[in-house]
Amino acid sequence: MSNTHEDAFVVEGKLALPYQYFAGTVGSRFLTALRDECKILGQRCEKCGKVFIPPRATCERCFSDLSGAWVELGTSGMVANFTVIHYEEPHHPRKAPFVIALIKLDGADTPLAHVVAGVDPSSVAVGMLVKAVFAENRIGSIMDINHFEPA
Amino acid sequence: MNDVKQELIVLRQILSIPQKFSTGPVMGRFLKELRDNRRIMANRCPRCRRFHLPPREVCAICRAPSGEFVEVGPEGVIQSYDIVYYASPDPLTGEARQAPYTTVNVLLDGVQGKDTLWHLLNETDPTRIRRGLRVRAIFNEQRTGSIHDIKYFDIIEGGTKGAAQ
Amino acid sequence: MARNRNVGIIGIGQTRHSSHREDVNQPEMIHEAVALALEDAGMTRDDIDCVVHGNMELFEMVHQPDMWHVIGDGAYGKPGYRLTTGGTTGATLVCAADTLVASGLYDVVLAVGFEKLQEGHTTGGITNMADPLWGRELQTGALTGMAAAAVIEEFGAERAKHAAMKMRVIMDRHAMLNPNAHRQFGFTEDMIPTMVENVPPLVGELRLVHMCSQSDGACAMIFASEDVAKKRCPNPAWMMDHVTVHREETFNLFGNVEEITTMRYAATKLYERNGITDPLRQIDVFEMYDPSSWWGLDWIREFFLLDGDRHLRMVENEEIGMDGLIPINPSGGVVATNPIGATAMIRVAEAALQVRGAAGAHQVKKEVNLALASGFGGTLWTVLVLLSKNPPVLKEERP
Amino acid sequence: MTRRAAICAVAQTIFERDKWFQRVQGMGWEVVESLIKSTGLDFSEDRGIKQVVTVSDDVFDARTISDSAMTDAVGAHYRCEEKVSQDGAQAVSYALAVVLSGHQDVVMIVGHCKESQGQSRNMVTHLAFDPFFTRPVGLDYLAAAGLQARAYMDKSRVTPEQLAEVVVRSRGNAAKNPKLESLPPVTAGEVLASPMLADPIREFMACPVTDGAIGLIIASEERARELTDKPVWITGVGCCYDSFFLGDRDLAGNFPLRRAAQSAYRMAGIENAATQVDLVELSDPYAYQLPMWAEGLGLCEDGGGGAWLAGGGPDKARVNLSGGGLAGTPMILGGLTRVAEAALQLRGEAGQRQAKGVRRAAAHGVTGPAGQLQTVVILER
Repeated sequence: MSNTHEDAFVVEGKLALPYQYFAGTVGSRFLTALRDECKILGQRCEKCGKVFIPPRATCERCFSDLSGAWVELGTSGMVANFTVIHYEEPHHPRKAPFVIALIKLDGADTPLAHVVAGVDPSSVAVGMLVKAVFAENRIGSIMDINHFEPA
Repeated sequence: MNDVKQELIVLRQILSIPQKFSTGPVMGRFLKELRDNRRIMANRCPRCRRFHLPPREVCAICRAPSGEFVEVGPEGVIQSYDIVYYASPDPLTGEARQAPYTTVNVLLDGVQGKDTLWHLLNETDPTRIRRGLRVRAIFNEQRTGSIHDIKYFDIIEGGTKGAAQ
Repeated sequence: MARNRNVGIIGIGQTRHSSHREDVNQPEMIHEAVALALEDAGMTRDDIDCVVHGNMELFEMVHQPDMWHVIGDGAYGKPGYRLTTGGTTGATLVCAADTLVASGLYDVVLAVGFEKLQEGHTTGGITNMADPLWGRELQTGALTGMAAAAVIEEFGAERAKHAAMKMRVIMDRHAMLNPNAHRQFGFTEDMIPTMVENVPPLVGELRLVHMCSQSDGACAMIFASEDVAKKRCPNPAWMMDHVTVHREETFNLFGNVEEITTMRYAATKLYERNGITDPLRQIDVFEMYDPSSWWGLDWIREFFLLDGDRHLRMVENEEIGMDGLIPINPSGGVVATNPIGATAMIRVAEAALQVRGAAGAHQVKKEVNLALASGFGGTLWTVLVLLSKNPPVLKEERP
Repeated sequence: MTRRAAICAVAQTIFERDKWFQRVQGMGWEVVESLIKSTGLDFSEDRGIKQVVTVSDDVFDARTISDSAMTDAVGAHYRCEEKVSQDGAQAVSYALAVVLSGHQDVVMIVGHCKESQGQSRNMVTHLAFDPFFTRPVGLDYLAAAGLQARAYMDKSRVTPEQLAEVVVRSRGNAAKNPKLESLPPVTAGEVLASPMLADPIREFMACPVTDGAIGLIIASEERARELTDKPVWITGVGCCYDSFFLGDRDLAGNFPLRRAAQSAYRMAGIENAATQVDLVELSDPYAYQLPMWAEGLGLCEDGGGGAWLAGGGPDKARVNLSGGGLAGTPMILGGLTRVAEAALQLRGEAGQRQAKGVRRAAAHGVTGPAGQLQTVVILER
């Protein structure tokens, strides 16, 4: 087949569809607390003895209901891991280079993926202490934390 | 949660990924013929002699690569039609289409068998459309190598009910 | 079909199906069905050896959604498979779970099908099944009036329209008995003449109420090896057989096509293999994937290998009702409830509930020994699943 | 278990950056034509192929029910076709189950992907993340790999220089693989000077965008004996999911791979992979994954990846003589391609890259962000 390339060509097209996603009661509780009170909520699974973030209705390991197991986490924490993003994609929250880090917030056992900014990416390090910088215009999104910056 | 009146967050967006679709040699030949020569080309299975519209790489029935191209149409007979009243999103833009519109399956002159060409009919009045009506492909002046180089099919006024071969 | 060992259905869970589930996200909705299936089987997550997951990505536009959904389906630390075949997905998941248990690789498999159609655009999503160079601008999801046109041509407009609407009314009567059903209208016989004329058309004679719903919902089922099933469940429904028949990429064959439908082809094969010579009498209940009342009406003839107008008469005489000759869709069917990735699984789940005598208000009157379920998807693809009250007798045979 | 199943034939298109001249149907048919030619099989109802397991992805294909595009090309008209929407190694595992279940005695697997079709592969994998908590941050599989790479390199003392050598070796091996569009040979210096993508992953340390199709015939013992004189037996399979949220996971811990490997090894009767497996094909779309998955597969000790690389581990254990994922494999076909390569080695049909005395091989596949789902397949001759 590959000897008949002369008839082949390429057509520009698109895959585009409208979507509406629902955060659900549990996710919405987290997002509205972030938006309205600048509070970061975690959830404690008593059975597993862990405090989780991002929010979830159920502990995936023991299936305990976590929908009401809210605890307030600190708004600062420590960089547990990070990568400096140097490539450009339309889905990026800001222009490269920028830092996506896993940030272990005070009071949480699982780190949260978020953006670290306000610092030269090359000086970000594991163990760096950071604090949340909230967006001025908050809309009920995880990006209501605009980014984390060195504490 | 006993918080009955809790606000529920919703995120609305159009998700879109630009694509470049390959025609391959078989569909490519077909689309180029529409663009350059205003010709509708079917291809045929060398074993069962079935016509494919649009042309296909492989005959589904014989599991064999399809071969020769044959010019068919541009006139034919309506085998089935759908008058669509429901406005669904255009997959290229995510925006709503204009309704109503009519899609037809046309058995083109020269096709032996039951493989029809699927396209638009320039008529949405149900009293004016019926199986067996003769129709003709209307080509766009500006052609790009797309199935929409055929603008639509027009009913041939006074056309007699054609016999499917 | 040859099988290495028997497989029983021992747990079934369905969310309530609805047009809107703003209260849960995708894994949370799935979890509801999983938790109910585990409860039904008297099991915990620890008892599950493998999770099978499926839906259609473009409905919610989540790539490899089984990754995110681990949070809800319980697959953390476990093996899992994701299979998708369009509308037939739910039935394919059943076939896959049967295969995985029968193979001996896993003793207990949890299968989960779901869709959150409210999160995307159903018709737009289906339209993208058409080739990007061919037909994507022509297709309108699964909406077509061609089935209606064919039935009308064969039996005349008046009788055909009445029969299709009667089919719809019977389905609604059944749905009213099913607490999980999404659309429950309370249609009555006397409304048929008005509905035939006045319900808004979508495409040709396919009208709004004829067409399946767009639902949010999930279905989970637990499949176990014969040993486990007998130990853990007093009344498993047993997998007898399944047949999957796909067909070519395009719909473009038209005009008194003599080609045998996938429905008739699959049924013929299934009945031959299982000694079914009189399906209307040997099969006790049928859960059909009826994407519209027109298709549902037309396919009764195909699935039961009938001729002439027998299928129309079955509807007209209510032989498909709860206490009829062959009850069809005691659940209310797909026209009532349609979370697409779960829909074909719900057919099997509902058939299994009938076999187990556990369907509650929509349990059919007669004893159910043999139940049939169908899936529909792709370009008129069919999956048929046959369930039995008694485990099949295994014999060495070539597939 | 009394039944057995074997790989009886392998076929693949050339894997290349941009198959602009072919539709997926054309790619698939190329594979199917080769498989039926080499086995003499057809699609008849009695002794033919009655079940096809396809591997493809609706988002990569920009097509709902991506397998419906393939029905004609894979011979599935009026037959059974089921699509595994995961890494292709899962399709091998599933096809094994189909044969062991007794339902079918011959299964054809055909996978395809055109990564070049969409604007970017990252835009596709971005959509694997949940819409509220991980998409807005900008995550995609490359970014997730960047996070995992840092965690792993810290833990196992793997240096960028060592990863550069992994890339040099991959390209050297790939040059002997006629099924791959060639990538230019590189020096370690050039790898380390290639543009940074997701620190510490540089461009040459990540698999290039690749198009291709690949397939296998898997059959019961009885049929396998008829179809080939070199059956490759599938003697072990295992797979395992990790958690979804990256923060819930020990990214450097190899939890799911260890578990997947344990099941596959147990089934195949392997107690010590380092001594009992003759050859390994693992899915390493990123260079750090070669030593990391080697640890997970038990080829070296936990945390010993750096030392393993320094001691020439990849050559000693005969890992990725094909060039591996880094040499260019569509991501969802990674594991299927590794299985196919291992099968070729066991059949003695690996050409210039053929290793001697290969009796048992392990093949590995990954799906999801930072290897969330891991698959291991054991093959023997």
